Amino acid sequence: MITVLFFASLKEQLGCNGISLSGAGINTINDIKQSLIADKPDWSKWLHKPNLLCAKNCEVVNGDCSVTSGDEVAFFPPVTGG
Amino acid sequence: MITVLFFASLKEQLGCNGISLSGAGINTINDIKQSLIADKPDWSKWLHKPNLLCAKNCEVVNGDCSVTSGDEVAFFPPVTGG
Amino acid sequence: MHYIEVQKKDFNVGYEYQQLVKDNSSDGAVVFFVGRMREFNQGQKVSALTLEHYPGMTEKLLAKIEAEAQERWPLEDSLIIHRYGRMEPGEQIVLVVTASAHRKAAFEACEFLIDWLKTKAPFWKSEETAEGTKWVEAKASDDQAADKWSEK
Amino acid sequence: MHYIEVQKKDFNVGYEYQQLVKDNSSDGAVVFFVGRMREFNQGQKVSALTLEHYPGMTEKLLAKIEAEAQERWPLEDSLIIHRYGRMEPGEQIVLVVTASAHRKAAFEACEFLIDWLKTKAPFWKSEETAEGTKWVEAKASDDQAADKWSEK
Repeated sequence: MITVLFFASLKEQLGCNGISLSGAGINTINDIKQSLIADKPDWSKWLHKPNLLCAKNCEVVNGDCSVTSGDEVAFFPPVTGG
Repeated sequence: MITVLFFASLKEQLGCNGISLSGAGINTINDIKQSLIADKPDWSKWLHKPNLLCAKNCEVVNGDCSVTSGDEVAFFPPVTGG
Repeated sequence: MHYIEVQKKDFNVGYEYQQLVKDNSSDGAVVFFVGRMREFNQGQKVSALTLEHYPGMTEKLLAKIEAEAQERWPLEDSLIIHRYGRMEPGEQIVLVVTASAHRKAAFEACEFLIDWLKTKAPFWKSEETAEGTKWVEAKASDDQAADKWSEK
Repeated sequence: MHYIEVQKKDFNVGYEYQQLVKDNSSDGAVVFFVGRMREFNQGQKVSALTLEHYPGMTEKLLAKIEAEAQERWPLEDSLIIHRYGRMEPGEQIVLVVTASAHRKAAFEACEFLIDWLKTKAPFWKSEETAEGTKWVEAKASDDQAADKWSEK
């Protein structure tokens, strides 16, 4: 299982706080995006935004970063600070 | 009358917090020093220290600054701040 | 003492100060920063601000930046309390306290931490104005303030 | 609010902060500096510090420097409380608070005021150590800290 979280404006755009994926066929962050879009095509617009950030287990990573079962992956817009 | 005040190490060196002068024959800060030294010759050493500062009515001034009756004049070493 | 808290509830500045300095006579300089919710932002009246964060990641990054401040400056004590949730004008948002034997270190470390918190910490702001509620975009001037520390 | 106090008695940081910010929702940034008596100065253990000042002149110069800070930075509020008399390690000596809409102004003004207070304010320190009580000489590094502000 891979836990996927969404924050801030992205969470509102998707209308979803987060989702759990089985992990089958998922090797990278980009695979997660493809899997989500395969299931919900209207998410494509939001998940392909160029300034979208991603963290794996609380560390910011790139789209080609590997993921394995048990990881927590989060997608969010640029932070605006406290 | 001119009020003369001494602070910090100078006060201890002179063994005196302050003194009142009649003002007769006193036109400048330097006149005050001379008048004090005429009265107490052993103050000369302390009142002639090159880094000694002087204020008239709470404003720092030079030795040739004029003084008149009613003024408050203070002598003190360089400040060390709070 | 080095302390980090990300919390919804308000904090008491006087209490936090007392906790920090008690039984401590080596810190000659204590610098505090309190960030408060302003009624106006860029000329527009804001009736409330909501800060969302990523629980877990926030604490991890705050601990990292606090450790970095301790490496750069001789800090005896440091404290970061950052709130999340909905806040109204005048409410306290963030407290940073740094304590050192000397004031220059305490000032620089405090400014370093708050510059980072205000720009790089994983928070997202939404503002309630007469025009509705909207997400705030990242500001370039804030990034510059944080960037000055990477030149050192 | 712009406030100055030179006093013998201690002050309460939390109380002063509350007074400063109450009913105020325009100050986004509040910076405090608390200067405390250190147990060690230049490697030597100091059991007590006595600050002497020139009553009247101190208040006059503090008001002047506070006015200068207000001219240089957009300060909503500023507060200076400076103690005199005998103090022991850990005791509070001075409090400077600056509040502004933006943090940069609040930090700079606070640092400007404390640099001045620590070097140019008409106070004289005497320290009690194992070797006896002696007057402290003016420090060159402090003067440099205050001088950086005259370059602006």
